[in-house]
Amino acid sequence: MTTMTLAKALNAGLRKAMEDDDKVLVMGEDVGTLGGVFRITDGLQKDFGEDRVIDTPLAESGIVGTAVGLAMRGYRPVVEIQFDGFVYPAYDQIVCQVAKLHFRSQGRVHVPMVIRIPFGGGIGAVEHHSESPEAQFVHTPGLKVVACSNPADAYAMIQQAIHSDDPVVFLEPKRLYHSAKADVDESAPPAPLWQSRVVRPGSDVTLVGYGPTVSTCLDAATVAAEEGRSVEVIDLRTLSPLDLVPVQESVRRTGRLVVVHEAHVTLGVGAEVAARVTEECFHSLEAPVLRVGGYDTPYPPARIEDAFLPDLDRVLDAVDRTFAY
Amino acid sequence: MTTMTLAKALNAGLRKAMEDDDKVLVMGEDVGTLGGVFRITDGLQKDFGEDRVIDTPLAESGIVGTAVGLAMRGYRPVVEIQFDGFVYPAYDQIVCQVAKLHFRSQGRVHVPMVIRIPFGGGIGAVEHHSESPEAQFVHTPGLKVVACSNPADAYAMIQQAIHSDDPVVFLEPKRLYHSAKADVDESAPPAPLWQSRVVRPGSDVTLVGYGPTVSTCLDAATVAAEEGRSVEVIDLRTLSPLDLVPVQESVRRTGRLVVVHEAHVTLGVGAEVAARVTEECFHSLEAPVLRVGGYDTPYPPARIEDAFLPDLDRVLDAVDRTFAY
Amino acid sequence: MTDPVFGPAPEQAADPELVQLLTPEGERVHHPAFDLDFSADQLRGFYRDMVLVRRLDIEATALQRHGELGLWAQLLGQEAAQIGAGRALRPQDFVFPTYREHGVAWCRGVDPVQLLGLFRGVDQGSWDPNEHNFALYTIVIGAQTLHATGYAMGVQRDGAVGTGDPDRDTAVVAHFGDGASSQGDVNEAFVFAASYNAPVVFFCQNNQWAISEPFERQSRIPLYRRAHGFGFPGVRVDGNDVLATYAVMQAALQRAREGQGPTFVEAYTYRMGAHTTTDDPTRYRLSNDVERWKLKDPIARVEAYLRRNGLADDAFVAEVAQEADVLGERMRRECHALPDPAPRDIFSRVHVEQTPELAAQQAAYDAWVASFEEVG
Amino acid sequence: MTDPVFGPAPEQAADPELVQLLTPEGERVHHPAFDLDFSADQLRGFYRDMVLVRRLDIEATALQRHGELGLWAQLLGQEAAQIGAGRALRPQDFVFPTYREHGVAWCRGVDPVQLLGLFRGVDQGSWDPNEHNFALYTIVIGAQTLHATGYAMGVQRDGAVGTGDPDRDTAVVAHFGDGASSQGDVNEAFVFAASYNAPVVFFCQNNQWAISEPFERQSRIPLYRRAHGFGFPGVRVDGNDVLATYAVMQAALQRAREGQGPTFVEAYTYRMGAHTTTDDPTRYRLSNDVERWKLKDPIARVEAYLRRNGLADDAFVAEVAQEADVLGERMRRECHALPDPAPRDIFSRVHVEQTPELAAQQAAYDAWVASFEEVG
Ligand SMILES: Cc1ncc(C[n+]2csc(CCOP(=O)(O)OP(=O)(O)O)c2C)c(N)n1
Ligand SMILES: Cc1ncc(C[n+]2csc(CCOP(=O)(O)OP(=O)(O)O)c2C)c(N)n1
Ligand SMILES: [Mg+2]
Ligand SMILES: [Mg+2]
Repeated sequence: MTTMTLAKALNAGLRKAMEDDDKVLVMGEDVGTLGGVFRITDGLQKDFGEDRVIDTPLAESGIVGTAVGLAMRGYRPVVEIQFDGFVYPAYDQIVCQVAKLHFRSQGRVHVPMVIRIPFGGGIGAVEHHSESPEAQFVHTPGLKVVACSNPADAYAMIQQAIHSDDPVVFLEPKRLYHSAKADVDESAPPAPLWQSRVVRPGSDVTLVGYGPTVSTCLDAATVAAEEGRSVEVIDLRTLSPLDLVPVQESVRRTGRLVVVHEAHVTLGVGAEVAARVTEECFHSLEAPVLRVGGYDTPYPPARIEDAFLPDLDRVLDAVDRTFAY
Repeated sequence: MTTMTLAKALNAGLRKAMEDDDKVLVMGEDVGTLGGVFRITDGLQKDFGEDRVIDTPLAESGIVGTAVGLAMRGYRPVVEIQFDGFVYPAYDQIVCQVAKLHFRSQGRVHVPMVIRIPFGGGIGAVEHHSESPEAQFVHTPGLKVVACSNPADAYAMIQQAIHSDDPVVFLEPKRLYHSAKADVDESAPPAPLWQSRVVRPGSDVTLVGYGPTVSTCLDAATVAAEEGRSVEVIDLRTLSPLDLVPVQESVRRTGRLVVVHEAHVTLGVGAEVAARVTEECFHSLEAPVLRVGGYDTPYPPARIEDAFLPDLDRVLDAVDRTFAY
Repeated sequence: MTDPVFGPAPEQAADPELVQLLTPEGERVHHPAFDLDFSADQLRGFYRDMVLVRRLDIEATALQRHGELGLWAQLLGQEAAQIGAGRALRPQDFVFPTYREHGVAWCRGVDPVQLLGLFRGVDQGSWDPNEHNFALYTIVIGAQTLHATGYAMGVQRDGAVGTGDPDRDTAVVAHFGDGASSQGDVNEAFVFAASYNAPVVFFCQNNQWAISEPFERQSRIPLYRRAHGFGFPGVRVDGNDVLATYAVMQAALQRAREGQGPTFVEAYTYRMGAHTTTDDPTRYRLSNDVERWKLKDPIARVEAYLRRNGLADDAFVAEVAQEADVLGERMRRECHALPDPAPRDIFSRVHVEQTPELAAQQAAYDAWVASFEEVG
Repeated sequence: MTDPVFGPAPEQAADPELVQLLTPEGERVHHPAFDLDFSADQLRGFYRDMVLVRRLDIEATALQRHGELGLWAQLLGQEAAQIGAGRALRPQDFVFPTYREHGVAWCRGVDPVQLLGLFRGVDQGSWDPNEHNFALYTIVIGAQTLHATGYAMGVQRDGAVGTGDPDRDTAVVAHFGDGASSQGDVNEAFVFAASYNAPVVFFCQNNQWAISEPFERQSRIPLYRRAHGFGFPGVRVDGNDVLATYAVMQAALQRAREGQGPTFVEAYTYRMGAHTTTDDPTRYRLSNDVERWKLKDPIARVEAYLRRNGLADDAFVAEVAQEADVLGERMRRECHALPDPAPRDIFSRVHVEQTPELAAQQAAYDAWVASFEEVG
């Protein structure tokens, strides 16, 4: 049992995966000597060498595209995209190549790679450094997409993602890198990667988040409890496949559901959760599924990002509104 | 009044827009001498010259990126992406530059450009030639996204899109280019661009489509009518902004809604329609909103694309299922 | 940067040098840097390869005309470039093709019938890339050049370069066209290959056209010089000369295997056919040009050389023609017999580990199909 | 391809030639192709510009340390490159910067305080690009090089090249860094610029670092040679020499304005500070290197030259220093006063024509804010 920040947990998980399998490579901009701009790969190049921790030229399509080739040669590349907003130059390689190679080859080609993306806002950054691009990957068949929300999950999930024979987009809530600290039991058997999880049980309304919004949901549950409302909170963890089994089970009890993410509301993951849960639990719902997310505007300047991001008040307001139907 | 295919209507609309405003440029791969692989720009270079109808190097990011610069210099570039599956190399320019420049500049910079994308399947093509990438653009604030479904709309909408001071992603149902034929009244006042439209009134259930699926919905309505079911069909036309006013008005009457598109179901536009309509019409809905779309697999080989694409049977089945609740 | 074989990068202003070993008239010429002795068997082999590959191409084109294929991308005119490049490979080398490398596929032992699936619409590539060391065709222009570079970086990590063991040292080939040279991905591949000195050969078939766009739209200087801007050698070879292409590729592949890094080879050739069977080149190019290039036919010059030097006679030529007939007949027969895929299989091929979502979609699909069977 | 001024592309094997007009010691040297006579006023102007711009940079760095800015990208060490490039512009020229071109912004008349907004988080660029012919900063590496090329294509279409009218003929500048040279977009910009012979100058400040990655990771040959691979001239200039940078840029801009097409100018310089204020360069580079580059300081050499030649005295230097103090004081004061944007405005800035959806989100936002006011 070690106390770790989320950043440190990812670092430890990466290290463990590299120790366990010498086919695991880390690559990206500044991941070597510098240890990444967030220090997630700190010390790895020193210990595993330049061949396994690869500082790349400044070109995201090049990074992902060469990682595809490395994967075809039997390696397991773990690619770091420096910030969410810089994944787009690699979009073609991710969506048309990484996602499709297994399918196109009738299962003959495996592309076991992990694309790590620090995502989300709330760190006072300049533009393009606070994006939430996950919906687009969830919409793309052939990719798996997960998001961690706490150090213990981060430690286990990064290893599980690396171990997966399928390509995984791995979302890291950058806002929590250094603020989220927790005891991590490195020897505990990890929860299955492809499952969401109830993180706080409740009976009146269901709140669903992932990545950075899980803690917002938990805070909301605490406040709501003071007002006598019992809120169940679910951490989706996996966005593709989208595990809605616990959500549906919960909604059948509570009849009310609010989904929270930082991505823009329109066609954010909440849209899919709402559509599916409504289809599955139509007669259980007392109110429509409500969504709290970033507005449908570009991410605003940092001084007003708090107004843009879903916060405690907006989540609680949505909870209230589900009781107004 | 002229009888035109959808392809010819687009060609005529482009020609008209170029005649009306000499700042309008057409650019893309093979749009000049060849007139585009679908001949949508046929004859334009001959009549407007190489400076206004620009054959570009083979690089989509380059095409869109230089179009941004041309727009900043006061031009109105109409960019052709040769096939849906080749828009991804330009994704960064579209999502991070085209979509954001107006916002970033506090309204000072205008990027009046149109990105034409032949989209959808059903033409027996090889891979990457039958994609439906619209959801990703709808999820991106700053872009407007429209889809035409018939020659008259095509003729009017392309001109309206070019006339818009905002960037517009213009989706063309390539399957209908040469098969959809209709009388086009070039002098008729066009319907507003940013509105969806009831194309067949009905009272029992609402069917929503856009682009290539509108005709599927109309066919379904005809068959359903024979079975005594009155189906209202709505052509969305505009996906961003998403005009759901006629849909909600319809659903309040019918209580049942099915959305049909070729894009993958998960986080396709149908998810947003379902989430919003459920929120707005919660107490009117007799059944959950159902979605019929491409499965969540990569687009399959052409020989089995008919099984992948939403067809009459699947739409009718979904209609039936809405009556089972 | 000066290379013992490729020499220093030519001056930008100088005329492009075209490496040639066999003239269009079938005369053997010599080149100071790229010269090889070819055995009679080798020469006859090249002839046979090219004739068979041309037949493969003609046959597939005909199959498309008869509605058996949805599309076909012809290689007509590019036989020498592809056979020269393909025959210079060692078994352990790995190739990343575009959609037009039927001749290279042939050299890699991919059955011609297997090439038809993608174009017939029954699959998206039916051979096992690892069995043939030949990746699937890539349609998104340029994407495969990065895969090749990454694969070559893997080869380096495996210690399979510069060991001196001819069965171990491995080169990787990235195929692409003149049009593709404009794509960001291709130029990023140059950056990565140069930065890591990866054992990859960039083999560009400059067939003068990217659909309707002439080569000049993509570059105002000869393409092989692009490499000089990235710090590695580039050379232009007569792509209609199978001997020269073979010789240059052999040298370039050997450089890669020895750990000397990337090379750019521009095979200067001509797309004699349409871009694909849906294209109509009369809209954008002069038949005169095509006629001029006919005089440089890759097969005719080898046949002329073989005959003139008594290395082949009518009997040999007839024998190869006969072999081509057999191949053509088999392609027709087996193409018709290619089975459609089972729609239900698409759900289980998306991932190595199927997701519950797709399992559910598969089950729903099965039930849907069964519902018709019940009715029917 | 041979250019009267830039000459033919240098041999790949040759040593890179560094254009220099003023040595680090402040001695005036001459160059056969790029030489100019500078007036005393011009030289003093360069000095003043560089001192003020350095002060601007130091002040902004301090503002960041005091929590007034979220981030700052320092230009320290790159003053000569930016002032040389900026002062060579004519009013009608148009510039596409990265995020570090504070010196160029200065030359374009953008108020230093306006540069702070992006880094303070109150806006994403506050100046009017069309007022200053200076686009907004671009953070996504390389994207602006395509915008610059497209803008230059627009200039061509406007007939604003090669007319001989000095107030009409227009050049466009694309700024980028050594790291950016690896991006697909930048190389596509080279392709388009060459293909259309667009009036654009690619001005690369090779400051040796892309965050922690040394220049050698991006290219194994001098960067200016990249242009030769695309068929247009490239030249390396001492980026710490304001005279040389000015002279080379003037020539390159003039080429563009005259319709002779694109040029690549590599300003060889050094990032003396951290990448940004959040970076810690001690983790990846030797302080020795930094010390060596200190000897090449861009300002010191101009001051030495001015003093040695009696073109400036203590009074002049003090006067400029005083001006810098005033600037610094004003920046501090006005930075504090920069207002936060109104959240409700984000909904009306997304499009020229607001959508009903955003109007509704704006109304809901207003109601939400009002609900707190009622409560409070
Ligand atoms: C990214 C992308 N854009 C556009 C296309 C459409 N397209 C297919 S082939 C082709 C021309 C390719 O020219 P070249 O690279 O010279 O290869 P060739 O066909 O001549 O062998 C184009 C534009 C594509 N397949 N991928
Ligand atoms: C597409 C993209 N990828 C990554 C980044 C993160 N990033 C910001 S600056 C930088 C290094 C840029 O180096 P260079 O081009 O040499 O310019 P310099 O900062 O030295 O001026 C990186 C990697 C980015 N802004 N955009
Ligand atoms: Mg070609
Ligand atoms: Mg740099």
